[in-house]
Amino acid sequence: MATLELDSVRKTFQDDSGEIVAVDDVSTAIDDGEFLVVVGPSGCGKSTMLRMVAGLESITSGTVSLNNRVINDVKSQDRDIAMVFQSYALYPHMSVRGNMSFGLEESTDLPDDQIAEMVSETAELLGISNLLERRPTDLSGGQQQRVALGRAIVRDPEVFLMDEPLSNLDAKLRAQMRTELQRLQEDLGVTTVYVTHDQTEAMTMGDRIAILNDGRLQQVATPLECYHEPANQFVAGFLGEPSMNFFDVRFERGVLVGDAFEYPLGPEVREALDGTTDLVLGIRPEDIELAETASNDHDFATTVDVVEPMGDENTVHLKFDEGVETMIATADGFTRISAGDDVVARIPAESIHVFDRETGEALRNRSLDSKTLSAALE
Amino acid sequence: MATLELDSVRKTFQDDSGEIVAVDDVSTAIDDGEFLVVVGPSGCGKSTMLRMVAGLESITSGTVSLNNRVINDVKSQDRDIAMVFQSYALYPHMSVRGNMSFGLEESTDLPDDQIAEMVSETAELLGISNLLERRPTDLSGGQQQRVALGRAIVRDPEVFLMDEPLSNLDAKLRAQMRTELQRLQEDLGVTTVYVTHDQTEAMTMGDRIAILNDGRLQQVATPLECYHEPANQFVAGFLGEPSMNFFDVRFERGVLVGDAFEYPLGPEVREALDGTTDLVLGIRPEDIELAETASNDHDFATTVDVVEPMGDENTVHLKFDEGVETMIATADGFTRISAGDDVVARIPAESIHVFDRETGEALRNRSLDSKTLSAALE
Amino acid sequence: MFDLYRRLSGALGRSSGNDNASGNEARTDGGVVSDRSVPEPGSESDPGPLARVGAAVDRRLGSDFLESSLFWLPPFLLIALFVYGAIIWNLLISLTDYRGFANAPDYGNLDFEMYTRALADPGFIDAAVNTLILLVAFTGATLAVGLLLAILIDRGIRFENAFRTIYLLPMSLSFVVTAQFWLWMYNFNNGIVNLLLGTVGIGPISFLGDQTIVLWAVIFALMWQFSGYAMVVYLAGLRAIPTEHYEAAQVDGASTLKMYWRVIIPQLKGATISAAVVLMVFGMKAFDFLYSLVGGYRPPNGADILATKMVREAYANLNWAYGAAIAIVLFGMALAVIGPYLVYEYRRNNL
Amino acid sequence: SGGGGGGGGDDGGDSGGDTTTGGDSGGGASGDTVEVLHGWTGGDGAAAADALVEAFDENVDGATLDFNPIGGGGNQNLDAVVANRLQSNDPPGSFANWPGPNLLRYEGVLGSVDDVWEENDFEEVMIQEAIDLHQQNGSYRAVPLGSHRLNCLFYNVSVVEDAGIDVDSLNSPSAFIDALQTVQNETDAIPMTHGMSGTWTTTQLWGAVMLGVNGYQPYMDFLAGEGSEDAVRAAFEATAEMLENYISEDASSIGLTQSNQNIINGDAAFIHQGNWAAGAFRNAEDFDYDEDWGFKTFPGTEGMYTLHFDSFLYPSDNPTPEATKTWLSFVGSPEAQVAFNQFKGSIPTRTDVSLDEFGPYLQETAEDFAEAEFRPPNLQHGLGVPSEVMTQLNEVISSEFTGPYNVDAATQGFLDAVSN
Amino acid sequence: MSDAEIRRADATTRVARLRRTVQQTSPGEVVLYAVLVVMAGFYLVPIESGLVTSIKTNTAIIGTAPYAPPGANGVTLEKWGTAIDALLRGMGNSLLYAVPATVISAVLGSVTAYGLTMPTWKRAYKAPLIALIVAGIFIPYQAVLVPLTQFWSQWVGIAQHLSFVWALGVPDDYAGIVELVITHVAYGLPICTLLFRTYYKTMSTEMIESARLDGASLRRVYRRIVLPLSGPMFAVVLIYQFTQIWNDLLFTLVLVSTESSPAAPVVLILAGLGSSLEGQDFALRMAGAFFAALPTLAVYIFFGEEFAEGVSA
Ligand SMILES: Nc1ncnc2c1ncn2[C@@H]1O[C@H](COP(=O)(O)OP(=O)(O)OP(=O)(O)O)[C@@H](O)[C@H]1O
Ligand SMILES: Nc1ncnc2c1ncn2[C@@H]1O[C@H](COP(=O)(O)OP(=O)(O)OP(=O)(O)O)[C@@H](O)[C@H]1O
Ligand SMILES: [Mg+2]
Ligand SMILES: [Mg+2]
Repeated sequence: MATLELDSVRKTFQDDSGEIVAVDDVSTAIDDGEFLVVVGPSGCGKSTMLRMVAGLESITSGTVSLNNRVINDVKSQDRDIAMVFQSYALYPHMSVRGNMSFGLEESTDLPDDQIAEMVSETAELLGISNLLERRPTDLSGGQQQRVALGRAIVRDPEVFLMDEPLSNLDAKLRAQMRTELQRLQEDLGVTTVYVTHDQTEAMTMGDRIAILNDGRLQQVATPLECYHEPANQFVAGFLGEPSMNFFDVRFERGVLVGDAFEYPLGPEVREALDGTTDLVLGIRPEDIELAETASNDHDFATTVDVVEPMGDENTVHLKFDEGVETMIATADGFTRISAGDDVVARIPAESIHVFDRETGEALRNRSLDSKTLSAALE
Repeated sequence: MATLELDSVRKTFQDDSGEIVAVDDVSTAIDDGEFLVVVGPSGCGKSTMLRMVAGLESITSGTVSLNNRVINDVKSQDRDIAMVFQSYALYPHMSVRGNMSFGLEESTDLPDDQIAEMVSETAELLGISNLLERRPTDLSGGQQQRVALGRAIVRDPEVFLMDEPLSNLDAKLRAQMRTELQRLQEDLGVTTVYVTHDQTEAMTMGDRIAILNDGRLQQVATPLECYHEPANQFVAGFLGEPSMNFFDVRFERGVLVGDAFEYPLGPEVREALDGTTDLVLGIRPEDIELAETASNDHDFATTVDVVEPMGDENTVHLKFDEGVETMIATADGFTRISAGDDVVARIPAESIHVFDRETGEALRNRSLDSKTLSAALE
Repeated sequence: MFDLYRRLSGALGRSSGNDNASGNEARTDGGVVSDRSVPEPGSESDPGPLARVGAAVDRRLGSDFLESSLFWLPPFLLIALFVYGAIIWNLLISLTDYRGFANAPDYGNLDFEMYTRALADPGFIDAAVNTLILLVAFTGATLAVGLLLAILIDRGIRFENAFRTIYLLPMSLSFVVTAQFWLWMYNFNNGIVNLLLGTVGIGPISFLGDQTIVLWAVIFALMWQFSGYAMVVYLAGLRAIPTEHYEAAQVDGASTLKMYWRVIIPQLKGATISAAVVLMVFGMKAFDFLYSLVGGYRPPNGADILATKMVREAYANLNWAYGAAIAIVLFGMALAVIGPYLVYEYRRNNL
Repeated sequence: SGGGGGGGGDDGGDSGGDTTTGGDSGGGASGDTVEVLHGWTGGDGAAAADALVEAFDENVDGATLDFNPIGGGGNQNLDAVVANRLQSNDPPGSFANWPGPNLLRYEGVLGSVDDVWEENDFEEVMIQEAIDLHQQNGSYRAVPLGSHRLNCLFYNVSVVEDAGIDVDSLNSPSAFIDALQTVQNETDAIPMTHGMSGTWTTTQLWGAVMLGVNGYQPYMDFLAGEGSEDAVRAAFEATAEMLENYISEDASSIGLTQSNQNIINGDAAFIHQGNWAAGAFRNAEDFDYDEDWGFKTFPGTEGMYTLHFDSFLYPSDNPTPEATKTWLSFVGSPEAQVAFNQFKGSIPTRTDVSLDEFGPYLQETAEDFAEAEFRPPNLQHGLGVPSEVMTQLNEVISSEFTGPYNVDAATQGFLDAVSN
Repeated sequence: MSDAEIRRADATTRVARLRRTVQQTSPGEVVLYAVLVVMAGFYLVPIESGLVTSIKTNTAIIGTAPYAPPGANGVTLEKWGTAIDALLRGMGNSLLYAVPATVISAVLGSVTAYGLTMPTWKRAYKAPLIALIVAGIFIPYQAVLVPLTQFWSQWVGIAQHLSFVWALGVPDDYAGIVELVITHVAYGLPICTLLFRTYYKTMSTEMIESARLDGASLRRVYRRIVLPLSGPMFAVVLIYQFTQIWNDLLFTLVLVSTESSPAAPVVLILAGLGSSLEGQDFALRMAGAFFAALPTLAVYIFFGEEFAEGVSA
């Protein structure tokens, strides 16, 4: 039942060396029941943003509103918000039950037996009923994580805030908790802001993701939009592993001139450039096709530098035969290919991205019509 | 110039609660110049095994031999072994040069100028010549990593041991150092044992990988063999992300009977089972094909539970229409598919793995002939 | 220093060479270079008997046992002699009738007379009770004040260093010095304490003269001296609590007071235990303070504790055996504190 | 002081030389330095010590004196140091202490100085009590230097006059208590100033009251361990009455000095002390005997002189036997006794010295001394009971009689202490 | 801009800053700082009062409040003079044993801690040793006093062994100083060991193992790796030990025993200073107290951080 709105929110820290802008003019709205994932590199201001919503950090300027009420000056303990911390922040001296009851005891006047009941129910939901009397130190990482979650859920708050809640777990458990969390959020329907620096989490969990860099919001959109239609070079490079290949190019005579190659452009793309000449050409590794012989002007002769087999696919490092530039392509895991081989790399025209080198802005994104965008099975 | 051999090596720790078997009856031989990667989940005994080779941990039983000489009772400082630690373990009060000279000063009688020369050469090799006078604290993570490596290399030891040397680096740098390390080891040709819990590293770096679980060696083979022909269920599940789907099945009347489905077997496979009836059926996500309509008896009706878009591919969680079992399939990133859709999952007969449920032993692995195993570009 | 060690190690190696010096040990005599040379294969296949014994010892006790004993053994023996040897000796003396100017006790005739005498001695009982009161009250009060200071200082105040320095300052002073200060503070006519009380119409009170008050006055002065210490320990404890715990409690809706009471203070158990142990030890050392207060062995009436009584009996009255018996009782009290502490530390893997 | 040869060297070969009386030093004494420990570190004590050293240097040659003061805590620190050194076989040549039963605690470590007494004919010139109390196991162990008197009551003349009290009429403790009440009623002054920061003042007061209430024999019986409970109780009752009602509020935190100061400043009427207190009065400016302060034998003890000795003891394992004996001979000499006692406020233990240089007060004291009917040994300063008993008595005072005043327990405690 | 202008500008910004600070300060903070300041007063008043008293004349002591400074004609340095005269010798004596005892116990503590921390041998055997050492920290000295006296006076007789020193004209009281050095080393070792051990435990084991693998023996590891890295802890231990030894009275009382001895340490002299049967001279006592505390105060003021670390370990 809660919408959360940030309006021109800005946060600066004072430092010996001057002012640090941690969050810079961020405006966005999170709908009731929505799951927004905030993602960005370390130090970009994700936590700070979340902490301002939680009331743990004062807001330098701008407003944070909950259900259209400005809550800038409401104390943490009076906002109806629950937060899950990266370190879980479980109280080590209390049992799991104590941890989960604490919030209810402090923020409501409910009688003890009702609190106990609510805790039991939530524990049931999370499958930790049998852990209720244990201490946090006796729990595994995943169990602690569940308790931290339970502590937030049991309070039935207006908004959930989660700051990298899964980053202390190992890969397997992280994958599992990811799905669980998602499902839980859907069931509970609580407005959630979820911070992570892990793009996999961002891509898989959120209804929408907000990409933050250097305190500034880069793009807020669905995961696939962000992946396929990045607003700028930062977003394009940030999402995807291995990340998009970038080449500095100049637009000359209808052709993109790079260090190692020239890439002819179609009319549609040319138009999109709108006269800009200093550009960056981007192509995702999985869009590069490897062939034995060159067949058109989007094919380039390269040498294989290193092959990293990853089981179901191989990551292939390629070196242009001319120039020093390299790129990475993904090939099927059964492809037998090894260092030193000469291969032809095909960069399909419909898969390229073009960015303004100065502003980073995306001038042209891959055309999605080339593959069916409508639901389709192969 | 060194072969390293472990023979029935066993290590137990005493604990308040009793005896912990950290390494259990491990036997393996590492050839001269070989790069063996030891991989396994956290706590499986990887570090303990390495530390026994280094002489940092006493050997409870069994023998470790270097060049056919048993070295169980030789002290660390007298084994000609260099080790690179996860934390780098650089001496903070010495310059890079001091760090690199230390081993030579302590373990040889070489004159100072010769040591200095060897250090300079090694630094050259690693591209850290310009850092020689700096202190470790003034270096970035990657530079520290190189120094730690240089410190080991300069001694020209019989064996290199590396315990998760890259895990403190960020993803990008890790990928880079991975390649560099591999190249270096090839150049130097020093026998190397490399411990990691990261399967990507294991798959991409080693000549052979040794998979350890619970102190016991599971399989020692090339990465691709381990991936495609796992010796047992543990190995099959450990390698690959998302990991292999497993179904508990019974072999009845020539058919694998599972909770949610029945899977007819070909004669070849039936033979391999050799009468075992309690089995586990395994199929890798990328081997599952999604179709719209069922066309043969290896096709099963399922419902899409969750779709995790990963950019270039989607991870699709499927639920069998009958029963409660679920599985994960990987689909192309452009496949438009969403939760609730009904799809048919095809489990190709040539791709299945069958394991003995009791022992975990692989009775039948996927047939590799179905796809070309010889070097081939598509 | 290091050379001393090398020589010591050489000496030890030689003197104990008959039974347990390993081959490796023997080499250390020769010098540094040979010590780190790789042993030739031949020597390995045919280890001398000594080396075998050494290896056996190492296998039993850990691989570096012999080599490391050169570091810890001589100092440890010093401690063993001066601390534990002395305590056992003291116990022995307490069983004799040693008194006066005899050069040595007569160890031929041991009994518990001194202990029965202590139980019958009202002065001893008083001193024991006072010691207990002092330990409990002083430790409790000091911890409480220290905790309060630590919490105040930990609230991200400005001039934190200055405040911390001031609070800890008395701790750097000798008991002898602080005793002088408090003698003056408690002075009946001119002392600040009575002056202050005077402004609210109380007193003057003879703090050091009234035997019902004097112990509390001493406790207060000791609290003054050591609460800074408790503060430092608590501050370290507070700093070890992740900020997230404060924040989680706030987000959970707890007020500041509740946050400290329910979330923060319970987590300071470790700090409390270690500070309490140390404070009790300081409390037992209050001898220096009481001695300096009067410049003599007899503390003010009502403030006699076992520590002062022991020294007085032994050194002023020459009742050596009796003093030794009192010392054993005092030691027993200390042990009652240290023992559980050591077990606690062992459990937490700190030993 | 470091002038002599090494302390480790043995004493000089010529031990034949006779020790001599101060004046005509014959000469055969060895050139050793005799180390003497004492506790006179401040005030008139220090002055007296200086005078003594000066006299020694003038009158004696053949030995040098290392006169080593150890201050603090009454004589406790001195005692402790001495004990320590005796215990560790490193005794000084001689040290200041009390004779009488106090010698008991040094049993076995004191040597005989019969030769000193004999050669100097001390037995002829010292009072009988000195002769008796300086012996142990049939030999002389020490030589007295001077004597203080303990049954003294001092008063501030103007305060007492303001209260309208005739001091001479106070010849019993009860009369004294009445007088205290009068002071309380008539003036703002403290009736009796009493420094209780140590217990010794109270033990000492009780001793005086014991004599005053019960007389000489019950007192001596008590010392002998055969005290009558009634007598002891009566003494405690009287003492308790004084302490409960007539001393100052801050009594428990003040010492001798401050209580003396109360007399000098006119803030208090009476004080009971040994006559060393008079030293402070004499040193005070504009405070003269008979005009400003007065002396009265403690009520009830008229005709008695409660005896105190300052003596020097002789450790048997003596580092410098010859020099020490030279020193002890000097201690008993008229030169030493005159030089020391006139400054210390005590009187010589010899009966044959001229008191011309002593003030009127000490001359009166000396007369009393000579004429006294009884000279009971003091309780607190070593002559009455062994030091162990004394310690116990003080423990009893400390635990039962420093307010609240528990007469029953104290009585029982005292009787127990002396009877053991 | 003229000087005056600059100054005015300066002043206005300062005022502005102050005003901002004041505005930002909430009532809660005002209370917080008030409490902090009152507590600071609590800790400082006894010391301040001692300091002002030490420079007062006798009349000023009676005439002015104990914490108030003396009036212009109530100031005298006479007591300081007397105190320094009395204590200077003790100061030298204290240094004579405090410095060597501090250094020796720190070095031995470091070596012991190293032997008990870094090398690998079984915890089951190590733990009791460490427990004994830790327990040694908390032993009340009274428990060893009588044997200690016996030991030094009856058994060892340092005074005899060092006769060649006394022959040089050094008073044989100084045997007490030698005894004090050894005693303080023995009883200071446990705490020094513990402090170093806590520090060494935080040192990276991998670094030590690395050095072992590099071919260094235990001794070389200590000398080339551990010792050079122990600097900060040496600072802490030296400072802590120095204050402890300097401040200790009990051992000096028992081993040197007399303040009049030429070898008397400063605390021993101070304990009796200004108090005798003749009364208590508070000004003298305070002056003496300050003078005796100067070295530890100086250490504290200059190395407060290390001191705090030492005491809290
Ligand atoms: N209390 C503070 N004082 C000063 N600077 C701060 C403070 N908190 C954060 N910053 C700075 O603000 C910026 C944003 O920090 P923030 O913690 O929000 O990053 P983040 O995106 O959460 O990073 P991470 O992924 O590492 O958690 C950083 O540059 C950080 O150094
Ligand atoms: N010193 C020790 N005392 C007791 N148990 C130990 C000790 N060292 C290791 N173990 C136990 O031995 C097992 C193997 O530990 P080891 O460190 O070799 O695992 P690992 O495979 O290196 O794990 P990781 O990937 O987390 O480094 C674990 O169960 C561990 O708890
Ligand atoms: Mg963050
Ligand atoms: Mg490991």
